[in-house]
Amino acid sequence: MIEASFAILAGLFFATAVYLMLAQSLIRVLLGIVTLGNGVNLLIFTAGRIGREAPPVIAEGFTAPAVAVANPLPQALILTAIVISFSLFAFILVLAFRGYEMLGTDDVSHMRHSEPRATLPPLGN
Amino acid sequence: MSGKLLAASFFALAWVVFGGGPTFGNLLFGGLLGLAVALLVPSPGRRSAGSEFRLLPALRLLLRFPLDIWLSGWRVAKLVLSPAMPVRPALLELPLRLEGEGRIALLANMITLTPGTLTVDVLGEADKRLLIHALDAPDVEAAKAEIRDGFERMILDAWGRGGPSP
Amino acid sequence: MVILSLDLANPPAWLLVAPALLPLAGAGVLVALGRSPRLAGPIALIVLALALLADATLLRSVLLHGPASVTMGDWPPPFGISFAADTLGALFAVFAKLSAAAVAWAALGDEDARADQGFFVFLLVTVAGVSGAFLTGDVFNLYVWFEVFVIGSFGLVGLARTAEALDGAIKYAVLNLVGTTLFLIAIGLLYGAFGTLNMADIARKAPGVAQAGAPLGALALLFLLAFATKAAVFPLQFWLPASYPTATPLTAALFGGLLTKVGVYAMLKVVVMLMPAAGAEWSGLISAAACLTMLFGALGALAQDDLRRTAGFLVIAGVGTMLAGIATGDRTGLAGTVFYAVQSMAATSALFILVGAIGKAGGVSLQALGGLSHRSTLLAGCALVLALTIAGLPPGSGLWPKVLLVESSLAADRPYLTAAILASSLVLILALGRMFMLAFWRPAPPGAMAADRADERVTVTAPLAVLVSVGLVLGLWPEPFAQAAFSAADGLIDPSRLIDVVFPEGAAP
Amino acid sequence: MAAFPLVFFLPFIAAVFAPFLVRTPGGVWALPLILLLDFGLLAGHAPAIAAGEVLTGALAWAPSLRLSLSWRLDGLSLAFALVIAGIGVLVAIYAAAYLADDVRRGRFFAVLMAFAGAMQGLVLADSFFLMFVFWELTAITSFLLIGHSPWREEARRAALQAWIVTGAGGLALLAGLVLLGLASGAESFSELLPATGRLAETPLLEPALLMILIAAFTKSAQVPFHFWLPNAMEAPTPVSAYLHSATMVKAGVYLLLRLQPVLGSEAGWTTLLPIFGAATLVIGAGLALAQRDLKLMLAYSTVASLGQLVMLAGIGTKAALAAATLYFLAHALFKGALFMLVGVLDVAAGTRDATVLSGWRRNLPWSFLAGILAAASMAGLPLTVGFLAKEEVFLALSEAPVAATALTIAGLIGNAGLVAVAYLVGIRPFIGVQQPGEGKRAATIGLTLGPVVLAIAGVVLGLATGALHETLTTPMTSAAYGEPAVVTIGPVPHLGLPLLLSVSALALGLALALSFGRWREVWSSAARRVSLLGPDRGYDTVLRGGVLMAAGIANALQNGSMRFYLGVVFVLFAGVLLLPLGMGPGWPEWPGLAAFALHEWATMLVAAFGLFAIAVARSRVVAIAAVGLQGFALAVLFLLFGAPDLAFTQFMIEILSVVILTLALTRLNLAPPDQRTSAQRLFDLPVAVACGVGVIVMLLAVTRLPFDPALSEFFNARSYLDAHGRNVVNVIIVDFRGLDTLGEIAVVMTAGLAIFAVMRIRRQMRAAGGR
Amino acid sequence: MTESFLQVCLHLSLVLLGVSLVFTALRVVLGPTLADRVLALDTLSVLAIGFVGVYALASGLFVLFDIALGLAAASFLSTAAFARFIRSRRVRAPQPAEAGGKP
Amino acid sequence: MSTLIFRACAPLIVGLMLVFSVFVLLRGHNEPGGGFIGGLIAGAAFAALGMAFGTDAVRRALRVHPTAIAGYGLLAALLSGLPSLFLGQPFMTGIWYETTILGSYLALSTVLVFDIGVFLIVAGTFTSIALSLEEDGE
Amino acid sequence: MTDDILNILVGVLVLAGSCFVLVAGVGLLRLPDLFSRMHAASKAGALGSGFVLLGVAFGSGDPDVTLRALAGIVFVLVTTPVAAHLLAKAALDTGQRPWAVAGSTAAAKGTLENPRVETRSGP
Ligand code: NA
Ligand code: NA
Repeated sequence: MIEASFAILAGLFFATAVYLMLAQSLIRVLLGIVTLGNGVNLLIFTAGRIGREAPPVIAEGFTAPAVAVANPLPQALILTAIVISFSLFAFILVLAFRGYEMLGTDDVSHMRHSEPRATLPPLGN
Repeated sequence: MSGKLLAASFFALAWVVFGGGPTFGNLLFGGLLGLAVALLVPSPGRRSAGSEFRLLPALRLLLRFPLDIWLSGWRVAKLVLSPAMPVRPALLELPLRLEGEGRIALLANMITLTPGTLTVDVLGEADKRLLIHALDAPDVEAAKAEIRDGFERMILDAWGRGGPSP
Repeated sequence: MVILSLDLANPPAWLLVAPALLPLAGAGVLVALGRSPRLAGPIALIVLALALLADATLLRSVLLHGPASVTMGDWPPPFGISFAADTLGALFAVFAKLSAAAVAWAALGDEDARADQGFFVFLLVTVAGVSGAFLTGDVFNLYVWFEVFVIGSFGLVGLARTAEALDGAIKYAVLNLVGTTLFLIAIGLLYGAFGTLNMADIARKAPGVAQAGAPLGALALLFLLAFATKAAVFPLQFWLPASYPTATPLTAALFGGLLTKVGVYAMLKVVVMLMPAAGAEWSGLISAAACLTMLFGALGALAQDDLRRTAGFLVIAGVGTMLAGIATGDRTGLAGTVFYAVQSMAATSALFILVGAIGKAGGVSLQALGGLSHRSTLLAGCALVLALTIAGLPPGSGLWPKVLLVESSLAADRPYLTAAILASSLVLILALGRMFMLAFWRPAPPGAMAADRADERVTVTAPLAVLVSVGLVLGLWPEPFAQAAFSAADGLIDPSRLIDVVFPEGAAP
Repeated sequence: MAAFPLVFFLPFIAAVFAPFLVRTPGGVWALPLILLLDFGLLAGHAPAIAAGEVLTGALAWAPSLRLSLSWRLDGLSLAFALVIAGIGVLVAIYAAAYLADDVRRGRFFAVLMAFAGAMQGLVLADSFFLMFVFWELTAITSFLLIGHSPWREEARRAALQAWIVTGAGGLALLAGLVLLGLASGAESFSELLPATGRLAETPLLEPALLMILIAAFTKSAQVPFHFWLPNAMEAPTPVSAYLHSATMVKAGVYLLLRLQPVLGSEAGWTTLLPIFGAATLVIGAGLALAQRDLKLMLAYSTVASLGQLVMLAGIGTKAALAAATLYFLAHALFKGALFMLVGVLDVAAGTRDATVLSGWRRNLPWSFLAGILAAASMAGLPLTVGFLAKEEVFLALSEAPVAATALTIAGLIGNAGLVAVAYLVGIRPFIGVQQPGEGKRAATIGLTLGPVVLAIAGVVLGLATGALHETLTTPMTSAAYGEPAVVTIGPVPHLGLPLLLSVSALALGLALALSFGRWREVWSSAARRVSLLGPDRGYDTVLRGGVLMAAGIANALQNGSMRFYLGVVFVLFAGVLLLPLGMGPGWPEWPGLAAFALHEWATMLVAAFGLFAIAVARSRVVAIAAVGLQGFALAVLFLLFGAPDLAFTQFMIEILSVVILTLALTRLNLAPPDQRTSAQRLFDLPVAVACGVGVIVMLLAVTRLPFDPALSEFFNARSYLDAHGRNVVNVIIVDFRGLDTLGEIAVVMTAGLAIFAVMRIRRQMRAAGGR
Repeated sequence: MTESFLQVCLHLSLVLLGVSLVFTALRVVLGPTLADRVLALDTLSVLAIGFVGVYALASGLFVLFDIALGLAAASFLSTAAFARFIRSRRVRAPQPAEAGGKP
Repeated sequence: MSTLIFRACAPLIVGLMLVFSVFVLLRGHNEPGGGFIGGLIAGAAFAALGMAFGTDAVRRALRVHPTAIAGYGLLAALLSGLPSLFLGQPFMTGIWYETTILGSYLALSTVLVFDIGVFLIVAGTFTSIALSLEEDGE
Repeated sequence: MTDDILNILVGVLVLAGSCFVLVAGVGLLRLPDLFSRMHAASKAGALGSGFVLLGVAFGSGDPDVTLRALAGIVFVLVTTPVAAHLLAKAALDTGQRPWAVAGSTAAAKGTLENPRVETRSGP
């Protein structure tokens, strides 16, 4: 079953993505995000069942695919997903780049400016 | 302006090639698209290209070039596959007679495309020189001469020196 | 006028898509025009007003004549993408638009909002995404609309100019991206099991697919995980306290009002409605999460000195309350969740606008604040009503959902859930009471107050007053909204009316 | 009957107009008139109620929330409502005078009127949730009234403390009412009362009872929840007279009396109420005598009185309920009078210190008269309604079915204390040597009217027992008892144990009062030392501790480390994928690999290699380069398995991702090592592997199911014929599911704009010299 | 008969391309300098063009062919971008420390 | 990285890429391609142009800000869905007009307008991203 | 008849192309430094893909594809050298020295922007 091996590959993608996203450097987290996106696309492609069929293109002179064709729907979904995750990745990349410049580091553990050691509120009335 | 028109017609041709043959639709649309792309793309002074163009040398160049690629390609292949890999790289600095940017770029690309030689950069302002890396060139001067009399000569014959672009 | 001559019995196709596409078109126009930030505000407000009108008309049609559906491109469902407006979606859409319009109005007079013409584009895109999510009847299309409002919100947090705001933005972006990716993974697996993406079709096929041995339990849990991240349910709420406080007050006002509610909406639509049996399996887990979220939110709010962070934790406490209704899953509980979500859209946006105003008046640290009641009685009045609303006390609108949720949790024999609801309410009363007393009643420390009256400009007080009065109307005259909430709950428990309207003659796919 | 819903709204109407009335000269007097009208409307129903009728009715408010503006007028609610309205009138007059020159009068009267409306609504409400709404409103208005002068920290502390304690009680009330509703199916008291039979079996009764008791004990300041009441004395005196003695604090007692017919027979009821009541009575009285400030003395004596009422409600016999009814009426009158009296003294003498005030009878003759009569009623002297109450109390205590002696002794001690307080507040300040006090203002008619009227009423009711019982006490006792219960006690004292007990209480009280000066110091310092462990200090420690604990929790979890946040997400992700399958249907069986061609293996190998390379890459530059590999391999896979459009887009996006990655990271100094510590790796690896395995398992579990190709077949069949396109995938994107693409390109446009905005802000800030 | 010759050539080509794919992948990771990796990535695109071409011939689906052109365009841009990245890094960062490093 | 050779060849390379991108766009309905990939290639072309001649040259050549192009693209996509609404059909119902003029088959449709909208957005956005990143590089 | 010749031609072309790509792959691994490897790589770019594209041009039997294949060859012939040039210049500018280089005075004197840093990585 082709899906089995693709499942394993998808598993590898996810494992790598998770490992990268837990990294210390924001750059590696970004790479993890790219890997995660690839992994999800492979997952959707596999979920749509895979066979050795031709691309879903109707040949000249036919009004419908003459031969068994690959499932077109997941391909369309993945196309949408690829472009969306690329757009989001591009933004986060630029944000991280801006963050590096402004916070002076890409080390995630040093990036705590948004949540400083919370000061206690007044304890009286 | 003639530069723009030349570019437009070239891109129109490109559209016809992509669009699958010179049908009426392709020609019409190709023309429009070619013009639009030509306007979008800053075409440098192609003006000087046309003035001194001679067909015969250009044809000789067109035939000679693929042959050169094939021969030196074979040479480099033998070199890479031989166990000892007798490689004697050299960095040549070739003073140029050509002046037009287009012509210099053409020469540089032809040198890069023929395996064994790679144009790294164009040095200097007035006295333009090509910095070329040769994979196996025991005799530096011989290598320079081979290019000077080979490709540069052919381009000079076909298109002349070419003035500096406006 | 076109709208008046509308036949509400079967609403025209454009009415179902207008709420989402109008703001999107508005954004397109602003981007195309580009150059004039000054015009961006008014245009955005007009677009939102029109969209709100469409939303209200759609809600009226749904309440009077039941759900409506249209499939894009005139393709037969489930092949094309269907929009299905049921009471739940239409109700959420109206209140979300109301909050967004108020924020846009407030933004007209706000320097950092006007400073960057991107603000109104991102606002419109976010609203378009949220409205699309509420009205779509296709689960992948729901994902797409999620991404639309996510990128809109990215744009807004991207306008960060300080280190804290930028760090908050990065955390918001990475964690929310993971959230929507979890949603996409769940959709991939769902498509693998069901072979369809149309929600009505999924609801129809769920029993059969379950029999075929599909791991619907795991799938439902995966959806819950994804939406829990979007809704900031504990322990997935980390992104919220990092980003809401550091974003500009109006950005936080828009987020507070809309974003977590979309997460809750998705839980209701996808898990409660589409996979009831699978969802019910996890009701124990959900109620535990609800308790933890309520308590974490309330305690978090009590512990902050920075009013902005307090407001962030209050949102989380609200999410826990909404989750309690999903945990019990009965008619009263779901109605409680819907009612709470709807009223908290207005209340939370008002809260952040208020915090923004207080920030301009005397800063956001409770240690340094004081004497605001002398400065502006309107602000003090709004603050008090908001505190009562969020703590779930009369005359605020937060009371009725709390009553419903207490009823539902006790009827479902879940005393610990009731205890959590009541305990978090008590902590909220303590937190909000302290906040109000320290900021408004305590005499102002010398020189703490800003000289200029930026906090009292009409573009701050007017939208604030409108949102607070929405809360008062819901509090004093809850009947129509309670009825809508119950009809939304009925629609979730028995989606057959929705299925019939999407597949009129019960057409087989 | 149309008059009735109006009664609900009258005080609120007054509240709305109060700020304007106060500003217009003489307008303030309209407020007591409105309450008087309210009182009249209610009194109009007295004959019908006396005849045993029960008036109920409702206005629809929110039927789907089981909420209606419904009322139930019977002896109990009428008596309470009359007290609320009656004393309200006098307090309004008194407040108009007392706060004549207070700049925030408008706000004060608006809230006071709102309180009156809420309190009246509470006692008249029939629907459970309506009562709950009014209950919470009284807590909120009390918060605002106590915080009338918020610049003082003690006032703020008292206001919040009162709101928290009574608020907690309110929440318990909600739970209790819902539980009662669930147990009986009733939505209102009218439906609940007849349903007593069905209540017995349900397990919900105990929790319901517990919740109701918490609500009552917090609202009616029973020990240990009593500490908020004395602190509430921070409020202006009219508020103390009205809310914190006559009305609001009685709400808990009302709740108990209202539910007595239903819950009275429960074991929890008959044991807890007497115990808490008696304890509160004795402790309240004791603490009262430890005070120097007359107002605090009255506050603690009110705590004691509330204890007595709770105790009587606990006993539940006809006599006990009659005693409770009488004492409720008597207390309302004499305590209201004494509080206002103390206000007058405060205004006239500038102090409320019991040990200083003396000889004010000449300056304040009318106040002295009121003091004597009120003190007499409080002490239970004959000819006053207090005497009737005292007799019934001791009768009830002596005949109590359980622990009669203990209760009687407690009653004796408690009441003795109250007698002492009566003397110390009502009599002592007026007798003895007149000393010069630098009073602020003369005691105007407005100030003295209230105390005098109430004091006289105490005597009038004490004498006209026939009319009193017929109109007020019998109907109220019957309502509380659940069956008709006639109250007959006459004004003439008759020999018997109750008389003996009340005389001894009187004697003991007088002895204490006269020797007050000698032992007060010792006793109050002892009381102060004990109170250190008391609930009031406890409240502060709980509050501070609560905030510190909350801060601890919030900062520990919300610690700012994105790695921690992502760690939680992925642990849950792995759990969600693995646990349900583990628990549920079990792992999907391994379907076996298909036969792949060499180039297919090579491509998968390269993908795996790329993933491995990026994971172990020591430097980020290597990682960036390696990310291209996995994308490429995936694109080739799509190409090999019939997805050309996908391959095309994946190739392009892959390359452009790498391009943007490099363009953006030009500036970053990627050299410094960022390797994980081995501890981090110990966590990251298992989580990553678990997520990977989880995905594999779920994918296998899903792909082994039969696939329904309906959608794909439709797209393949209709793509050319209906949508004019041969490339099915592209047709799906632009036509069949065009809306997805519309959303998608909106994302793309917005992302571009967002990036442009970030870079523009970067340029602006760097131009301005920032970073 | 000659069809089988063509098929053999195509399969052989796929194998050759597969092998060079692995070689190129090795260079991407080995490096040592970033320029080496960019060169390898550029060769990857060329490999992909080869793949597409051969696969199109093998499967008869010339519809795939345009991918090759798109690839050529994109790979050119990526190499140009990397070149710019390498050059500008010199201006800011000294010779990359990992020049001689092994993964 | 603006070098002599690059500047000389860039117009040719970019021109070819733009023509190719329009080709990929127009035939996407029948063969792999379409608005996305076309847009990406066009975006890549302008990015390359930016590298060769600098970002200001590209902005001048485009005459309109790239993000505005994306804005017009979104409006085109939205407008392509409207005509069907006026005909009482659901949003984005395809309306087709097919003829053959002088031997060339011509198919105009709202779906094509939608795909052109997609093309403009992707091209405009990617160009904008590339330019704002390149601008930073100089 | 003509089909057989065509098939053979296409087979040879594709095979040749693949061989040249393989040579490039080997060259990438075996050659000592970046610049020498670039020779191998640019050869793959030009000859390798060129031949395969020629194979497709002849083998497709569809004039449209043939035209596009030829256009592809033109495009590759223009972009490959420019890309090679940009990469080589960038490497040289950032101090990466070709291995064991003879001849060029400029390189020797290090007149380029920065000092000579010998990078030597064995084959
Ligand atoms: Na060469
Ligand atoms: Na939110």
